[in-house]
Amino acid sequence: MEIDQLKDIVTEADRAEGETIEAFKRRSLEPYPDPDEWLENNVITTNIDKLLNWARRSTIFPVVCFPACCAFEYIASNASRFDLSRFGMEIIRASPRQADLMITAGTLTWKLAPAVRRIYDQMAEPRWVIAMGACGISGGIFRSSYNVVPGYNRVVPVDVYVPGCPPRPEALIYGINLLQKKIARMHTKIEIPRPPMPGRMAAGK
Amino acid sequence: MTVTLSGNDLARTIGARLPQAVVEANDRWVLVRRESIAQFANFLKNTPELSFDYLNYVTAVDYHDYFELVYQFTALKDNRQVVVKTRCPRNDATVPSITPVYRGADLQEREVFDLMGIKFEGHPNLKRIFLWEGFQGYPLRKDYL
Amino acid sequence: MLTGYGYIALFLILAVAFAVGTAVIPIGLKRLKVIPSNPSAVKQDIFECGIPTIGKTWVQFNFRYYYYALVFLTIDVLVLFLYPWAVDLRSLGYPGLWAVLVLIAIIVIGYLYAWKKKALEWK
Amino acid sequence: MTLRTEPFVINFGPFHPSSHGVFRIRFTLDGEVVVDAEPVFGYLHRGIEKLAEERTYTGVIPLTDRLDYISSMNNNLGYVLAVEKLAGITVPERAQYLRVILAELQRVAAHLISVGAFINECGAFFTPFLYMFREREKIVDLLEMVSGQRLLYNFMRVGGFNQDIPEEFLPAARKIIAKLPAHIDEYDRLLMENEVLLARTKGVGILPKETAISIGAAGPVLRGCGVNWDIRKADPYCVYDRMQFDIPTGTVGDCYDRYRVRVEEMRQSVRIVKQALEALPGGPVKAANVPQILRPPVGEAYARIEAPKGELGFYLVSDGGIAPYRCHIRAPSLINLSALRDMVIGWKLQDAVVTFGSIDITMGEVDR
Repeated sequence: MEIDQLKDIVTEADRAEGETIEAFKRRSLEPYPDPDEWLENNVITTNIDKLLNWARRSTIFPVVCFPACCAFEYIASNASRFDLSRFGMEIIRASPRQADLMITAGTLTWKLAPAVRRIYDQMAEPRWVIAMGACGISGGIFRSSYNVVPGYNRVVPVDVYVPGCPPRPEALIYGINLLQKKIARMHTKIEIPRPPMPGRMAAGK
Repeated sequence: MTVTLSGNDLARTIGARLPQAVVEANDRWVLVRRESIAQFANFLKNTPELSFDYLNYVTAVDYHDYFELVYQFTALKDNRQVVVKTRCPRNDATVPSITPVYRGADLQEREVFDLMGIKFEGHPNLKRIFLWEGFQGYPLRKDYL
Repeated sequence: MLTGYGYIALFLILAVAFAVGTAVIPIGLKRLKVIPSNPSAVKQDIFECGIPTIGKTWVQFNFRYYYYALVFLTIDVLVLFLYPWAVDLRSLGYPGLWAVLVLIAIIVIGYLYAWKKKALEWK
Repeated sequence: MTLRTEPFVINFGPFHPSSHGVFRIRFTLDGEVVVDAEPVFGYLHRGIEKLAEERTYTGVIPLTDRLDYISSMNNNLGYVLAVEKLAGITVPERAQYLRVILAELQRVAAHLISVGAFINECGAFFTPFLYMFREREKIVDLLEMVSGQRLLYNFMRVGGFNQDIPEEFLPAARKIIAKLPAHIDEYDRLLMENEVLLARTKGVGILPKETAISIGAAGPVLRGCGVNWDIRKADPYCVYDRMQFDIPTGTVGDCYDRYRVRVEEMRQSVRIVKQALEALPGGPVKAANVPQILRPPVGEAYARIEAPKGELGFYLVSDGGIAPYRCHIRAPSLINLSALRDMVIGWKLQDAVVTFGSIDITMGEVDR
């Protein structure tokens, strides 16, 4: 009894997935603007910021997002020869809860786009995205295909673009260094929560 | 060297049992009528002297006014192979499925259905394989832009 | 004589400070808005390889692994108790031995019961 | 009073550390035992067969790189052989020997990854994987010296190669080929009698011989069940008929047999490369009068090679134009995957993951 009950739950899930993909395709026609609001206002970074940015940029854990060929260039840069752990990227985290960075190693198709968006949403702030490879930047060699998303910035805001097909491990490491420079200039506004004064609280509301 | 069994003598051997199956035959492949492709495959696999037990691939080609399905079978023991073709008109593109005979054709026929739009009767689970449920159209057709 | 215990006290303070610190610091930073926190429906949802879950996940599933874990736990705790006895074996002498044998007997009775009830078979 | 248990559906989804790319299996589990395993494809479907119809015959070569992207020399070789068969071009001796050398080096590199990933799924967390990547870097250096690229080479052309190999390639290749068997033996001693690996893989995920043949499985999956079928021996292309090597086959068809077949194949590939390096003749590397824009005569051709995953075939139809009218790719990974259901149902989830790892697919080839 449960098995065929599950069968129609599964076909129902397939149909629902088809609709989310169609809706997603209609929604994402414009690329997301690249997040760089913290670069224009050349605000002074206080030493608290220096401490926070040093902590944030020194250990960035990437999430598993390996659709295609760039995955093996990424694994090669993680392996012992190009050793990404020199930059604090110790291991590839399988779940977005424990990751800060999404390296999009591979071609993005419309069927995968909602899953990538879901992974990005489930990552904890502050989070960053590196679009790796020509397919990540603009759909690359498959741009004219009916099923390829022309670039990850249609799905998630991208911080650093690493060109190449696949980019060499050194290029990826240079991209990560750029991201670390970008993080070093972040500024977090700290608000000291003032205890609510009894008199002024009513007026302030 | 893999010997390609010529279509003519394959037509002769099968012609005895399935008289009206073969439409056309030359030295490279055999063209079979659309309705009898399933029995043809069954004969290829089960007659002792033929025993083509390995299916290499199933694919379809869009020739504007008809679709052509290409099957290639191999007899592993004595290293012989044969190419079998069948055609179906563009408007009612349905072909009997050979999945009950060769289990390997399951995913490949689903792929032909998904990308070319040819339905296979008797296929256990004919659904889109690469594209999602609500996708309009069949991409590999020549008129799909 | 008491100085020996001074180090333990110091260690205790450090341990408590570390434990409380790691718990309090994130809450404090969150209060100070240093850690950005904007929860959303998708973020709270279950992560299952990037796809929403199918069907209900609160189902009754087979219990056999839990029996296995319980039996292991009892024998493990038994070994834990044997350890201090084994360290000071000679001075405890025979009375110590009888006490430990009583302890082992209790655990073995429980183990035999589980064995007879087929808790360890992997159905 | 027996407790009523309900099956539930779990997604072994696109983003999973051991899903070999973006492949998704919908497991229906009763506790830990797999009741049903339905593979879901299409997360990396880029429509390569449609794109191939828009490019010239030489323009399709970079597309074939991205099919099975850890053995891209073999993909180029398969496609190029199909075009040469279609256009009736004969390739000079030196180019054929070079093709055998590069294809076999690429096979060792691809098997290193597949064996490393397979053992990684048996629980050896990344140690053998990183050892094997160290060897792969040596081979990738060789291939980079020849083609300038690390992963997707786009090096073979219709009719041979565009430029010859650099002189320092041969001594470097001999040096590495001399060291490779020692490294492979080192892993073998580490893993062959390792009782954890034996416990996890021996007798797990058994594929009977008849099902394998009926499914049309190929490569290590087919040879693991004891079927002695290798395209390099059955239908030799390039100069494989002049090489002495034997085909390893398993007995039972379980995960351990497939692992043994892959390790043995690495040794045979090293043997082939050694023979090919000695017998490498001089002469041109490209067939004469191959036009820049190729227009093969009207017709069709099917050529196939023994890729690391199995029989990789290209079925080309030409209408006399500059672009292929139809280019179908026989992907061994996709067809091996139709064997997944009956190798996995009835086993526990952990064994299902190990069995899926032993089939060893690459998503670029499955979804095309």
